[in-house]
Amino acid sequence: MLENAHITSAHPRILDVKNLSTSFDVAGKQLKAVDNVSFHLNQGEVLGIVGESGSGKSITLRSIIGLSRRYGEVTGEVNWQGENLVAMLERDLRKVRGKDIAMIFQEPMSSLNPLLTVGLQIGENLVEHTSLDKPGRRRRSIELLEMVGIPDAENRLNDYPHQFSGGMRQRVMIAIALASNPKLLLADEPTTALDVTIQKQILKLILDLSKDLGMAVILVTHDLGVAAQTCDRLAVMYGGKLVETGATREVLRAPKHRYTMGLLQSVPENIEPRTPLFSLPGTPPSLMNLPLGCAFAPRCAHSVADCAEKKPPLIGEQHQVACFNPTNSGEATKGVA
Amino acid sequence: MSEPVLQTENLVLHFKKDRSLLDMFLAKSAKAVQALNGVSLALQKGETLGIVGESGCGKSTLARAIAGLYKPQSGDISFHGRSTASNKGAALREFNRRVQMIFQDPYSSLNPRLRVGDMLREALTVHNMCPPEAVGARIDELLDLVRLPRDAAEKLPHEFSGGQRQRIAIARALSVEPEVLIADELVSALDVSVQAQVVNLLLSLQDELGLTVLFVAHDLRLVRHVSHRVAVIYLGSVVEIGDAKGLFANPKHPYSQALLSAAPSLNPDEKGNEIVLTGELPSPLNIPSGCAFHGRCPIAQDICRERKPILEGNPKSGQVACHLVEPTAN
Amino acid sequence: MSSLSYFISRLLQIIPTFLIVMVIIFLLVRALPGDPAIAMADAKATAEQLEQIRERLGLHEPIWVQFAYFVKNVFTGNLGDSILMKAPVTEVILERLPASGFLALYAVLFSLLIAGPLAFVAALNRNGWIDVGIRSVFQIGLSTPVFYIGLLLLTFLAAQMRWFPVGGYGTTFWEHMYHLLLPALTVALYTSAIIMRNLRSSVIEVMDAEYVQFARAKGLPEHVILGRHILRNALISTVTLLGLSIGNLMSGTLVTETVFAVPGVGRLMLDAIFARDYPLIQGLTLTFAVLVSLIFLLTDMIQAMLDPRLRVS
Amino acid sequence: MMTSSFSLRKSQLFVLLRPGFLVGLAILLSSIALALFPSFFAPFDPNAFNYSALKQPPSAEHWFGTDNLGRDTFSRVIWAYSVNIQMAFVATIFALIIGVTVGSLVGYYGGIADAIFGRCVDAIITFPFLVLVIAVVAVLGPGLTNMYIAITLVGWVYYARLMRAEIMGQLANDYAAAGKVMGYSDRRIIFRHLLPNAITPVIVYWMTDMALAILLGSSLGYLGLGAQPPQAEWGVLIAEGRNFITTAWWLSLMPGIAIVLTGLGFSLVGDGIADLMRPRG
Amino acid sequence: LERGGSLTFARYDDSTLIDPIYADRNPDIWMVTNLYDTLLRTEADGKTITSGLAASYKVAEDGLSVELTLRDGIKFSDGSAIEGKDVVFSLNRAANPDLSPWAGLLASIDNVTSEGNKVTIGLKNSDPTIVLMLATFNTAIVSADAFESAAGETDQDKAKALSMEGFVGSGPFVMKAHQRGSMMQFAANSHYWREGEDGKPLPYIDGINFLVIPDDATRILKLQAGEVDAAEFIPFARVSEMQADANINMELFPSTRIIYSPINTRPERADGSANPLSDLKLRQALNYATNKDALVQLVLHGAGKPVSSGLMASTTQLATDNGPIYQYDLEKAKALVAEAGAEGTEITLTTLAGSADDGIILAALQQMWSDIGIKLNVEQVDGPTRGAKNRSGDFDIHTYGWVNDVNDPAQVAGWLGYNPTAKAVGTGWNNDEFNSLYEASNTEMDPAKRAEQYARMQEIYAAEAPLLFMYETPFAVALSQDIKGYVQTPLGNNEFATTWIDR
Ligand SMILES: Nc1ncnc2c1ncn2[C@@H]1O[C@H](COP(=O)(O)OP(=O)(O)OP(=O)(O)O)[C@@H](O)[C@H]1O
Ligand SMILES: Nc1ncnc2c1ncn2[C@@H]1O[C@H](COP(=O)(O)OP(=O)(O)OP(=O)(O)O)[C@@H](O)[C@H]1O
Ligand SMILES: [Mg+2]
Ligand SMILES: [Mg+2]
Repeated sequence: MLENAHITSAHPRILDVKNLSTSFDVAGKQLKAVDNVSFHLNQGEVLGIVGESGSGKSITLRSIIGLSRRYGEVTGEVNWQGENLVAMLERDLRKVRGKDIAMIFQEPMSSLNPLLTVGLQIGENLVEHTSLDKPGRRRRSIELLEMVGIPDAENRLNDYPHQFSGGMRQRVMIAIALASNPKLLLADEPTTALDVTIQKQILKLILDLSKDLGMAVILVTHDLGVAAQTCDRLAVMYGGKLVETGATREVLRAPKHRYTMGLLQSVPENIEPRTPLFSLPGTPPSLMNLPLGCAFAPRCAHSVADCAEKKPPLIGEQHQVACFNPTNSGEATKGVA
Repeated sequence: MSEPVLQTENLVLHFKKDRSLLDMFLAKSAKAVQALNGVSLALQKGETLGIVGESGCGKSTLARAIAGLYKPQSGDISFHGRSTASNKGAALREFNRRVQMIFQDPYSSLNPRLRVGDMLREALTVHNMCPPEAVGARIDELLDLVRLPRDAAEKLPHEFSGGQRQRIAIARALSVEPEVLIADELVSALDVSVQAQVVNLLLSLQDELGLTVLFVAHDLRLVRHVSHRVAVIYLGSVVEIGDAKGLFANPKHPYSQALLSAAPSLNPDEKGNEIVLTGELPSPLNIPSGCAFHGRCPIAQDICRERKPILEGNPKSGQVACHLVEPTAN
Repeated sequence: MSSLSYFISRLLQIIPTFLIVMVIIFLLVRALPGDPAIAMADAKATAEQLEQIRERLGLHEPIWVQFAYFVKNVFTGNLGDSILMKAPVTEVILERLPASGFLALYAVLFSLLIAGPLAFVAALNRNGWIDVGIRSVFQIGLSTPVFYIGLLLLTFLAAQMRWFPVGGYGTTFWEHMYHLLLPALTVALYTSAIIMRNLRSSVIEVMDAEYVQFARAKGLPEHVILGRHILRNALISTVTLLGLSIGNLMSGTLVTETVFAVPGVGRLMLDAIFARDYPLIQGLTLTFAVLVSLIFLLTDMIQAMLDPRLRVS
Repeated sequence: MMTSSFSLRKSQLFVLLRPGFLVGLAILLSSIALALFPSFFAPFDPNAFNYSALKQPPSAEHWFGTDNLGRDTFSRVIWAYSVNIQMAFVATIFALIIGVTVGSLVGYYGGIADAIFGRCVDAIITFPFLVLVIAVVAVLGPGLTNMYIAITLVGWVYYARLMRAEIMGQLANDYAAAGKVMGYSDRRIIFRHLLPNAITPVIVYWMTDMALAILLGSSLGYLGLGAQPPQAEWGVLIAEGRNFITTAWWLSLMPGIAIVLTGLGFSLVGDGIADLMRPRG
Repeated sequence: LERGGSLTFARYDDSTLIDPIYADRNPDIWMVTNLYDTLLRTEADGKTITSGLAASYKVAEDGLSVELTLRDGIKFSDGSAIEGKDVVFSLNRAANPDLSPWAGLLASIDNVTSEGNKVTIGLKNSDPTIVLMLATFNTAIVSADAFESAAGETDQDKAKALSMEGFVGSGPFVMKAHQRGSMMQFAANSHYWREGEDGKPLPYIDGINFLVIPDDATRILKLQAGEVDAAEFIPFARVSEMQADANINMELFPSTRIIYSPINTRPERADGSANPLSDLKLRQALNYATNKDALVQLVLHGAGKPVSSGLMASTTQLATDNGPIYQYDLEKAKALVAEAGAEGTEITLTTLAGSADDGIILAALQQMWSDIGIKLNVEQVDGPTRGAKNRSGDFDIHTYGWVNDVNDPAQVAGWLGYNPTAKAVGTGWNNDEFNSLYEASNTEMDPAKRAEQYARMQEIYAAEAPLLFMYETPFAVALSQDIKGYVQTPLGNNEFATTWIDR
């Protein structure tokens, strides 16, 4: 609590997302991938978004910098330094993208253009967003690659993505994202494809930059361990909606939403080996036909009358939850020693 | 100790890369991905052996080689003491029936155009697992066993969730009443809560049917939870093997230590005690001489560069392949 | 080094292909019914004359001896004399090759000029009425016989409007350009339809690729995204297709050359087959095989130039 | 058999209702009807000369006019449907069957067979398709049957190539490996498991190929190697009519329209099938 | 009459090698006399002999030698004089069976000698055709010196080399350029001896551009677009359209071309089964049941006529006019079929694939013959196959065409009726009387007797009906209105010497 309060007051708020919704037209039907999501972010803060696959995490990030509007309809506000990105023209958005707000994509293997050298792909960012001359851009590119820990960076500028391993590609992408010293980094599962030892290196790098340069980060992951180790605050998504937000420690130690709690309980930690694990019943809902009320209600053992009819609003101060019947602090929780 | 159900001895498996005509003219030898470099393991009846290691270290290759999908260059796999290398035709099919495998990606291992019922019926009839008139009942029974609704028989794979698909794969594997189940990353494609369902199912089935399980995964928490014993693999070689509890509590090999410490804790306050490995993962096309890990090892010495360490120690409590640590049992 | 060795190993691959080609040609030509001697001597020759001709052609030898001669001759560059043309096959082919080559290149150029921009327009308006319109028009080009299109163009644009010459080839470069415009257009209507379809779908595929989205996320201007990120990637499969359809292009020129009176190898091929001109058929098919192999090689090289992933050996 | 039935998701069925697909289907079905019962639709005997009505322009009696021998063009175009639709199917169906079988086997087993196959394919696609077909027709003698044989002999390669690639793509999915692990025979795995999954693009290609076969047949007709006069065939009709392109335009235009329409039908249906099959659940 | 200007002529096929003895395809043969002149010439009717390079000729009483006197001051195109040695060289070359495919036509020649401007041809036996042969392309005169100095080993190589560069000829034109398959250029030979109506040497025009345009429709379009001045081989279907065009002069030159169908008369078919067509009555019935006028209408659109001699076109020397033979008579046909007991017989017509004419003939014959209860099947083959089938007798009936190459009927009679050479055009028909008449006529020096022999041969041939007799066709050439004086002879020779352009 105290630590978060400190961050909030010491660092100005730089991003304010209000009622962000994104829906796609799939086979004539509306698919609401992001549903009325609101959150904010301060300078230098790391916000984690966790949730099951398909819950809308990536689309949320893409909607923030206007990449979703080509494919679907985006409504709501994304306030960035006094301007609403959702309403901004593509032409103006281009100046924000890549410069102030950078993004790392989920798929390191397919997010780099296979036909262009790594040097060029970093360089084209610098051409667009800096006033560096050619040698200057080259120097900066080398510096960036070194920063993300690519050995022998100078000689690798002319290499193509396929000549790098998955982990190195991920790092190249981070280097590109960091090229113009963004104020906000949207990192979409930067480590899923990697094994644990390399994952560790990458997360450390992002955290260091955030602390050193005051860069704000939204880190999407579905690994609770990663979230625990990296994020200041945590937001939990389910069925396109935010169901819980709060300081990481609070959320993990005393989850309020039944879904968050279920997630934590499923992790085989602090449990006798070869004994049954806790498992949420049912399956995640299809975004195509969400239930009328709370999307989690069909799987929830503690649903109340309202749950089936009304969508619970996200309420609370620092630790918010969207639930008509949240866990009370007396209920036994698990997950964190 | 009783005779192991399944045993591998010094398995070596290299994937040869295609040689171009030019290379042939220049008499260049083909490059090879050295996926397995002498793996020896033994599975006892009813036991779960966990296999962990980084992505690309050869876990799936090992699993597939055991299931007979790949032919090892050397080494031997024996089932109930009989080598499987010479299996052909009916014998091979019979071996395959008794040693079943479940694949890393549940969806891709199911024929997308085959209804679940037909899939199971095919398995039952090809191997004459039960009289034709009993097939229907047996299908229902299998669906019950993996806790799928009976109407699942009428559906196609894409109509199921990931966890359900994995259960279909399990049902199919169980339909032929195998003795050994090779589970290659059974749950890594699944969400946490679905993971839990499938793991629970596996545990209960194993108890009910007395299955022997090879559990391949890279989620360390999961492996610790389900395995009796665990083997750690690095670049196609077993570097440490031992009792699950002991190995997790006190890993001996520097690589095991790094791997275990890298698993992020759920406790935000537990930070900073990990061993950070330096250097890049060597390419499996070009495995370093001596101990393959020496380039990244924080305690490497000259000897590590020169000689490849072998697994030493008591097979019961734990073995480790490192020049610098004592394989003393704990 | 790596692209050189790639080139060499691709070149080596042609050898076995070429051997098979030779066997096919040899057998096919021998299998043609009708006696080349009869074809050669016309109906009026006497039996002795025919025997004489057969001897001259080496047709009295056993088949494997003929094949051995054939292989030997191919490698010594001696393809014999054309029965029809009464001249060395190599000479005849070399005379006719430029017109066909000119026509084929011209047609490819046309196809690209027509198909390229329209494919982009169609892809960017996917399933809109512009897209449907463009695709329908190309569909007509795709399903109309080449000789019919050619004849329509000739009748209306050349004979009636007198905008273009009625067939022929001309002597200077600019005359070639002028004379071959309609034939090239005729062939291009067909090939561009194929290229358009392919390019359109690759553009659509590439347009939504993660790396294009990532390029957008970098804040790059649209023309950089279209030109550098989308076009290049979409071209890769189109280049392959272009290489593969060279054979079909040649088929198209075969009929087109007849309609437009272009003195090319396509027409020569027809004449040769109808006249059972063994040496000429052999020479022509071999030439085709070499040319097409070289074109495959070329498209492979272009592809390797475009796609670095193909360059590693 | 159940394994080869296309399983559609309900959400995919809307593709069927797309106007393009519907139009294509309508064209194809009516073409087939015309091909099967030409005598029912054609008002005149397609081969009956009528010296008193040579080269008559379209009229109420002769919808598409008459030709230089006084034959009714409309009836000839209708009768040509049987030949041309037959051409589309027969010229391609055996290529499809052979190609699919060879492609499946080669794609599945790989190795030497694959290497030999690869070289053969290279060698065959090195020839211009038409040239090869012409040569084969020349060997076998002109006429429809031999034309079908020729197109099949050359055309199966394209199917086999496609099928091989598809099978190899399907092999990346583990269900084939799963079949092996289940102890199934190779034949079962290839033909019951892989083939139904791999065949969709081949079917789509088939649709295009049928349209191309009509075109090819017409070109061969023009060169005198396909259908033979007086048999009505669109290519032959156009070739016959090209002498009268200015004086009796209907002679070549009407069969031309028939070719374009049918080609359009095939490709629209092909596109529809492709759309139908693309988004896999 | 005007001089000057050049003509552009669209041809259906290109020449390969225009040389008197190597020309063996029509596009070659028909061009020879434009480049090489002959000792004697025929008038435009193709029958009357006049002087050529030789001012006069005389056949010896015993018929065993011919003496010719060369014209004074005649020159080759390079300006060198045409002398006796050139004639000796040319005739020896033409009669040499090792060189010339046409040597058989000159088999009677024993020796050729020259002295001054006199040339004597010694014969082994009397030969009524020899004078006509001297007016035929294969005896055209080439320059002995030019051949001697031409590059190349063999005579054929030299001929090729000559036609490519440094062309030397004796005809009204010289070869200027030749791009195989597309274009050929002739220029006027300024040393040519013949004079035009204006008293100056021929030809009137400065040169000819030949363009090769194989597609009929394109050739016509080219003419209509004004890009060429003339187009040959106009499809008969379009003759009336051309005739209606005010800018176009549609010429139908009489020709020796006949279209006929050999009937297999052997007692057995190639497969060993009995051949119903060996019965003369059935052959006659088929001929009566065929309405040739209708065929002329359908195939030629009226631009032709039914054959009147059976053995040759009416334009051929010694052709007799037997009137329309086997005029359409259904009743007679039916009666003959009944006599032969051939109702319901199935016959196969072998047609040339892709030939529209054959298609029409087939359709028409099917209809016509169904009236007499004969079922006509069809078998389609390509040219070479048809040739092979004809030679081996593996056919019932098929279609063929013929154009005379030489001015004498012996060639066509030998081809169509004389069994020992070509089995009477493959029909297997063998008539002793015909054969001996033919042999006798080949040495018969009395023109009247010879004409009698030929009249009898034609009579026999028509009565025996080894053919389905069909029709003769003209050569259809469309010219623009300002082209005058162009002639295509009945043999097909394109004559440009007297062509002029009305500018
Ligand atoms: N362009 C699109 N058109 C239609 N639906 C889309 C599109 N992009 C995404 N979706 C759908 O939106 C939903 C949310 O997707 P999103 O990628 O945000 O999930 P996620 O939470 O990032 O999942 P993961 O953990 O698997 O990455 C999914 O159901 C997806 O199928
Ligand atoms: N069929 C194959 N051909 C060539 N190389 C292969 C093949 N299969 C695997 N490999 C290579 O062998 C090595 C071991 O692969 P394997 O799939 O066994 O790894 P893994 O441990 O299962 O990894 P992951 O955790 O990512 O599943 C890798 O370098 C891989 O690229
Ligand atoms: Mg995502
Ligand atoms: Mg694996």
